[in-house]
Amino acid sequence: LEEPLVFEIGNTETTGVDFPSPLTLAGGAGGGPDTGSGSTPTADSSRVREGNRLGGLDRSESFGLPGLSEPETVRHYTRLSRQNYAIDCGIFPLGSCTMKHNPRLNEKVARMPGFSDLHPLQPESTVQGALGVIDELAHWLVSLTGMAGVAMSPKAGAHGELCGILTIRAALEARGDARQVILVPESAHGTNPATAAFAGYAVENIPATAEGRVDLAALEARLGPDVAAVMITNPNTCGLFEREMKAISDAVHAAGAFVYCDGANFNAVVGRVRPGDLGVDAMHINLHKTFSTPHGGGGPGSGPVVLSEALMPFAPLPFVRKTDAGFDLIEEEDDAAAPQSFGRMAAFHGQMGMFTRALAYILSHGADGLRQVSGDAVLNANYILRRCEDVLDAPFGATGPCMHEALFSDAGFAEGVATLDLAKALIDEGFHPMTMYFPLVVHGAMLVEPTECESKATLDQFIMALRSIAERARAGDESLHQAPQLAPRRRLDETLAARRPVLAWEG
Amino acid sequence: LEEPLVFEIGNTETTGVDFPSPLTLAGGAGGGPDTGSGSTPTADSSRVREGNRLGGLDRSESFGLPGLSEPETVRHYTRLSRQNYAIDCGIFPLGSCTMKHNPRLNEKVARMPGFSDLHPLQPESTVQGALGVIDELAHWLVSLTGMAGVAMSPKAGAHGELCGILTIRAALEARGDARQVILVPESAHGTNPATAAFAGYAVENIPATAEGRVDLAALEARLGPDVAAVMITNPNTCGLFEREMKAISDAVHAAGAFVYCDGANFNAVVGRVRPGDLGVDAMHINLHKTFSTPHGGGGPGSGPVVLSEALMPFAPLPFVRKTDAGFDLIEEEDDAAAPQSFGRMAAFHGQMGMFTRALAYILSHGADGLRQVSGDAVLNANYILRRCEDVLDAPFGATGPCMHEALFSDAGFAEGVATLDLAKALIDEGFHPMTMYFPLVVHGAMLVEPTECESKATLDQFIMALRSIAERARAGDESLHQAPQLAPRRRLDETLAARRPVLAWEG
Amino acid sequence: MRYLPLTDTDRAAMLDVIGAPSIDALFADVPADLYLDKPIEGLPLHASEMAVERHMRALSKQNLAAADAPFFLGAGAYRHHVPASVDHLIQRGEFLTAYTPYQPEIAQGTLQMLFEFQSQVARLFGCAVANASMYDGSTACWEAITMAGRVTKRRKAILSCGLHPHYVSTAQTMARFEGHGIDYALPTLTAETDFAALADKVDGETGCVVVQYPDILGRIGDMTALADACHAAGALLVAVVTEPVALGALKSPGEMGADIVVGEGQALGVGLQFGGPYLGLFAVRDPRHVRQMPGRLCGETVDAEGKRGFVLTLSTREQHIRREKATSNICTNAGLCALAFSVHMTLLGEKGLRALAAENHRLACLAADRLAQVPGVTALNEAFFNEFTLVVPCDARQLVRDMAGKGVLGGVSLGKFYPDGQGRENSLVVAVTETVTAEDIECLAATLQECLA
Amino acid sequence: MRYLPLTDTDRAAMLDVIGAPSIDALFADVPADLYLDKPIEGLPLHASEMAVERHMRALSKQNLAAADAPFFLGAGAYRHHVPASVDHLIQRGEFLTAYTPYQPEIAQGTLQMLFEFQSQVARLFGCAVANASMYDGSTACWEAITMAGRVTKRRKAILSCGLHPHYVSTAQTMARFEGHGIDYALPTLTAETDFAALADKVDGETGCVVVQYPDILGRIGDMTALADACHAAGALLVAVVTEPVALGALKSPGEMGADIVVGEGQALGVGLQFGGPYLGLFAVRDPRHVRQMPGRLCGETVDAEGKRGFVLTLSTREQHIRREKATSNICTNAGLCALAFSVHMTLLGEKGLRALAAENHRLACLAADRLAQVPGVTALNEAFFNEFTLVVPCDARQLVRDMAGKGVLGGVSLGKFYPDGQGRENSLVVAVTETVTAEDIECLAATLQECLA
Repeated sequence: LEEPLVFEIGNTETTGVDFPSPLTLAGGAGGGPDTGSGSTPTADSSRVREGNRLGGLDRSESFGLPGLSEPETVRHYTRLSRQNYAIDCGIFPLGSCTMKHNPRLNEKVARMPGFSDLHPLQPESTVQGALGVIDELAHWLVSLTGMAGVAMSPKAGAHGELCGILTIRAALEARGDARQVILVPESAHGTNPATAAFAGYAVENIPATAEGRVDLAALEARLGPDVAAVMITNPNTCGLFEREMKAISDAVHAAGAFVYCDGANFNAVVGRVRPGDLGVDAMHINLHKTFSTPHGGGGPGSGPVVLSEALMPFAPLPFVRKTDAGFDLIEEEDDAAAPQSFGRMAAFHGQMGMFTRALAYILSHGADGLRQVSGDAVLNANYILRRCEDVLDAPFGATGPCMHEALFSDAGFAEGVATLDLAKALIDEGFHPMTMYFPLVVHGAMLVEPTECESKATLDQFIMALRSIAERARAGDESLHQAPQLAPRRRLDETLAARRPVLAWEG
Repeated sequence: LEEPLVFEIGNTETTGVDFPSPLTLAGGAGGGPDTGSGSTPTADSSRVREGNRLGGLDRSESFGLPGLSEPETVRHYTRLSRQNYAIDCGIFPLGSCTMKHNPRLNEKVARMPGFSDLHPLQPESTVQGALGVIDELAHWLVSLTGMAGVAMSPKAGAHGELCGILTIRAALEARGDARQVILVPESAHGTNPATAAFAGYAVENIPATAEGRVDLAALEARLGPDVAAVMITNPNTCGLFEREMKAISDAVHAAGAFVYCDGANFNAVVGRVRPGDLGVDAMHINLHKTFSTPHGGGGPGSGPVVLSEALMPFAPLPFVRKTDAGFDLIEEEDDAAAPQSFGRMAAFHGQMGMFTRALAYILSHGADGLRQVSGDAVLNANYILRRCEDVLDAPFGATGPCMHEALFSDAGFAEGVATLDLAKALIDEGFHPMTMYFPLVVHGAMLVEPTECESKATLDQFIMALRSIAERARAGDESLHQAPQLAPRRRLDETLAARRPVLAWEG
Repeated sequence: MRYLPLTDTDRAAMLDVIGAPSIDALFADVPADLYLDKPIEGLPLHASEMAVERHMRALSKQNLAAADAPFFLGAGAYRHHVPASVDHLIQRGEFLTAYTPYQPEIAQGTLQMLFEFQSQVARLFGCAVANASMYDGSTACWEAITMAGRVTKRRKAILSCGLHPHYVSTAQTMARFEGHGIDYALPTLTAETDFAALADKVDGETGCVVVQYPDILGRIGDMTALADACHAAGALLVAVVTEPVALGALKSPGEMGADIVVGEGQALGVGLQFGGPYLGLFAVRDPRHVRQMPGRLCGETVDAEGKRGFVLTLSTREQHIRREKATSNICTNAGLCALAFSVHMTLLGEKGLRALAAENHRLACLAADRLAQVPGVTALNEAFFNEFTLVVPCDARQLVRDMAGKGVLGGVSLGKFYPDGQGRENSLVVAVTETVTAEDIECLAATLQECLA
Repeated sequence: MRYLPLTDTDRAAMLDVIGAPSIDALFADVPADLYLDKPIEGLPLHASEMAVERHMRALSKQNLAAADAPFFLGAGAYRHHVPASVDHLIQRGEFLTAYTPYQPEIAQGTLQMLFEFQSQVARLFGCAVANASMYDGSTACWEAITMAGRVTKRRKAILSCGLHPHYVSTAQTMARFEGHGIDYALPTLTAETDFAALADKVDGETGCVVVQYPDILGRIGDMTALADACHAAGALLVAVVTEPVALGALKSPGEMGADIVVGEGQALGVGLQFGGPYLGLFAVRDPRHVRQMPGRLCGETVDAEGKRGFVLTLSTREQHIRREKATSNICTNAGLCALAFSVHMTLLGEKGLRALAAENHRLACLAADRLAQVPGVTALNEAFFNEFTLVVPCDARQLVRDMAGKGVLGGVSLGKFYPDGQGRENSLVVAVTETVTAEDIECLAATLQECLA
């Protein structure tokens, strides 16, 4: 049975909610449930002026919003959900996306009314526990990264990147330094150059060495008084640790610029090396990657940015300040506590619902557990790398262990067989594919990130499937083009979707 | 991917829970989360005697209980769940089982700590709200049935039947009347005769008329001083209302016996006729059928029994009594409030978790909504009956409207095609089958109960599939024997399972 | 009416197909004088979700939740921490809103879970086979007595004085109607169980002896000799376990020779819930007894393609097939509670269950020592698991109420069960689980001291 | 370490395959002097679920939850009743734990939901196309300004004085860095919106005018003439909706000619959550503007067998393809919040949304009348939806704190945003939704009177 659109099964006369009818309530018969706990005001309980006070702006025409009863609604979304693959269904080895287990305790904690049912503008005296959560999480983030402080309000990783770059720009402006260029490695996430551009910078690429790391010599050669910052991902998007990170930072600092670290891969090293010790000035942390908040099919994210001593004065508003009497929330630009803040990036104080989840995760693992997390994540990736490198080309496999991701290329595939075919064939084996065609620096890249949450038995199953498909790809098995055959849909026509966009129901 | 048994993927060294290690906590480092809210006593906080105090009964040998980490556990059960059909996935038209929507508000309410986190032996002063729930639900049940009172503690429908029959027996014994026989219609649920037998009665059948109802003349002929009670289901298991119920009750009462009504089908008439008005002395109510508590793959149930004035003094313990000061719980047999109670049927006070759900449902629908519930349930069943009776034999279709169930037989199917084949073919169309081979009085019975929770669109889809399969059954389509082909499993060998029972993992 | 999908337009169209003028007309078989043509008077009409939630919340706030007090109640229902993932998983619609798996091809989720549950319970109890669950411990206990009657053809049951008094009452009530003999005496306040005395009572009429382990006073004893005595006399030994966590530390009844082991599974996964729904556990040591067992059984088999699968089996024992000759009138189990128990057991595993039991015992030892220091209080038990009996110099019923008045839920007064003035009412059963903190124990000690002063 | 499946046996076997002596050895690329070979000191070690839950609960209890007080806060975040089924459905693991649907064949659940969400938002806003959501209302507002800049090639934005002050700050901050001009003045306390005045300001440099509807003072106005003025000058009109429930009663911005309609979707399905995560809504009236839109878009297509299916589309606008030339640096949406919004919208339907809006407006009218009776208080608005401004004879910041001290969350003081001593700080914005009871309104009136006395 195919599940129709809600527009096809619902109508504007059906609803899955009830509202008290004033008449019913006035009659008293419908008021039962309200006894003892508050009642809805009735029409005769106060003087209502005639008509409404909508200023003549009544929405008189139907706008065609379909409704369903509650049973139909539950069934519609339950059925839709069953067409999804998710980490709860199996391994989800998307390199650089980090699909790890989302503990259910976190969900429970986030729903405690003392967190979920607070308005962001309540008086500070009524939200001390919530501010305490922000402060406690901040303490962990700062401790784990060895930095001076953290800006908690960015709403996702890319927003955090923007925050970091704006902080850097504010710091440069404060010293009257109008540098115009940001250097980004070829292998960077697309967000890095996009962020730099949005912050008003010109973007230049830094080349990579043959072994997949930043070319220090080339970088040093390019550094100069026009360079505001270097954006580096470490571990990098090839799944390798930047061995010369400290030297890079030193060179950047010597040139008067700042080091921005893309923290997307912090989960590979948490508890084992502190970015602050490597000379990083700013780094965003994707709470969902390192600290297990749910992805939810594409968000919401949360991207706190840890900052060095040099950048802290320029951090955005608002922030929490601990005083003897409790916690204050510094929200105003003219507050004496924030004379140099670059300003506000969004309404309110950040992704509280993600903070509670991340804090519950961090406390559950503790300092010892988080260290084991990075260890197991790296162990799992190396296990996949070594068990597959005889049938799949591992471009940097010879240079040593990888970090939390195993990177393969399509070298060795028969003519006409592509990374895409291998990925779709994995679906038929019951697995979600790895990240395809990223990083761009490797041809037909396949970036496999198992995370620490997979058992050896699952990895062995996955490796067996991957090896068997790789053999077929090398042999030029034509049937790979037909995959997937066992999914809810066969391959979808993305070209058609873009050429003739249908972006809303038009029935 | 097939999901292995937990015994095949787990081991005795893996666990998905953590416990505070006294050593860690004593060191202080692990105590973070406990700050401010209570800490686990540490080894040095009190004098622990050496060793344990298990009296030498330590369980020293491994007993082979496998464990999984939390991610593996979530995945194991998520995958298992996806092999289930459920009301959340589609129509579940099991006649006599009543699969209706389970509102999510009920689940939320049942989990309020003030209900879910109460010990049954807490002092009464600390559980007044819980006793209030029992009292409020009891008030509704009594009002909707027109009876004198209700025994809330039975744990399921069959337990309620037992409660009702024991109450009757206690009432008879109290008047020194040792009647030995209970009369049960041929079409009764199997629980009826089983219950009567367990309560120490001989069971005799009452025949049915050609139009599927109790034969009043035959019943009157059988009544006599040896008959303790008659157990009748109304609406009956053929989906018909017992038109002569009042006459039956009068005859039974005139013979000095009691009328037990199986309330499994009360959902068909709730809000439209009160069993008390029909002369019923005792009736259990399956809270999951009429009042939407979840089935949970086979329970838990809850079977409160409403009782007439004549039976109330003999109701079992415990029960709630309302006083000026609040609610009392009468638990002891020697309590002056219960001099004639027949005793206790189970520990504690009944299925509280189901009471909160049922009450939330009842309050949501209210007296008007419950009446609409029975109306829509009967409307849906008659719609199916009339839309299918030209291709499926409806043995009692000519006698008038049905109640909440449409009953069909296999008359007209080609030789060699059975009700089972039709049912399994429905699975391949994406639907759960109806009840098969019940009631026993109709050959190859198919009992379809759509409930009030299905939309017309869903019914039309279901009817289309049912009609098309019925046509194939009439034509003798051999492929029906192969169904289901699209389910997680093909037909399972039940004979093998019974012949060589494997009831526990033996690996 | 948010749960009803039909619109008035739908209703009219459907009535048209049926050929009836109105929904009321479909109820023509109901005698007109008894038919209610409008909502019952005096009852509220439908209400919004918000209004219902508000009303139920107000009722819930009139209770003192266990989490909001130092909490020490046991006596057949135990408060343990239930991992959040348990509740998440049992709320999967495919589990929550499924029916009994009568169509096994589309119910393998429930069926495999039940097979795993049966296997887990069997191992926990040291038995060969367990069923797919029953209503609760007390009814499972009674079913064990009737099963022993069927196996031995003897209708006398000897109950230990340490059996939970509600279980005793249930058995006495049912026995009276079904014609069984019950031999039972109220407990005396000794440190030891009555197992030795029970062995002496077994005779040729005895169908079974029923013991609880740990018993209502928290006492534990070796039942091996009692099992031997039963077997020598042709009787069965039935063991009742109301606190399954204990078996993470204590030798199982099956290992000691119990023939039928039943229990209350509430402690794992299910929660307190003010007494229900709970989870009856039922297992037998000898697989030959399977056909006399009550309740549902899930068994392994294969499908038409030879794939492993699971079905409900041996249903010829059950009421829907055998009707008045069934082994029980039960036609349901406690499926969702069994799922919760099984998920919790899977999360624990043997390692976790042992750790949980050790933590319970450690804390109980600490508490027993501390409370025995309160003037006037003595601890009865030498051996115990996570629950023990305190003898106090007053009627413990009032003591419990006094402590509740101070916000402390300090235990279960035995006077609630044995109000006979023979001294039993001067005792308090205290349960200590992993949810108890050091502060809680100190608070209980101080409150006890205050109330006894 | 309950989230880690590997056992030490597994680890040893895997290291053996890899050929490494230890896990530490896998980190050989980290300079030895910077490698931490043990847990960071001063931080707690791992803790049980029970301990963590207890700690978090203690923190949560240090807050005053909205449900526990008469509650009247709005100003960009609204408390509505969220049906229980919404939270149930978003916790389905298949939604909760899925990633961005990059493999559409096994992500149709998320994709179809997004397509439905886009369609619902478009209809609510009176627009042709909506995207798959953004971070929140304030960032969506800024994205609309930059999009208008791309469409018109003009970098000046005129902001209404009624725009939410956080949205203004966000735009001012971003504009400073990205080189946009912002024309904005603080609001004056009049009953009418500034739409007419804004129309006069539009000139040939103007890329867009940004208005809020209802605005921060709860005022509403017809924006048709302003839209005409914008279009005449080659500028776009951007409308911001922070309370989407209003559009169940009020004419949509799209109907009145707004070109880009953005909003905060939190009010439906998402809940208060102390400010986040929320839900940015973004729609355009003219489908030709689609290729200048930021954020993800889900589109309909067919699969290899011709079946309808959905994919993310027009991704050449996005950063992972276009890098520094993308329309935005955003690489996520608010998927789970969009799901919650969409489920709530589906439950409501047009009938339910209209009823919900009517109930909000009815209660707000009652409250406005009642509060205006409090001595010293005057109501500013003539027209409003569910939120209005009260002018009070003191600094409302202190008033709000005083009321909180009495357990009443009585509104948002405008002084919090406009502390400039020009009179704006003497006003209080009061929001009244369906969650407010008659008792709450009386309580607020009495508390106001008491605090002002």
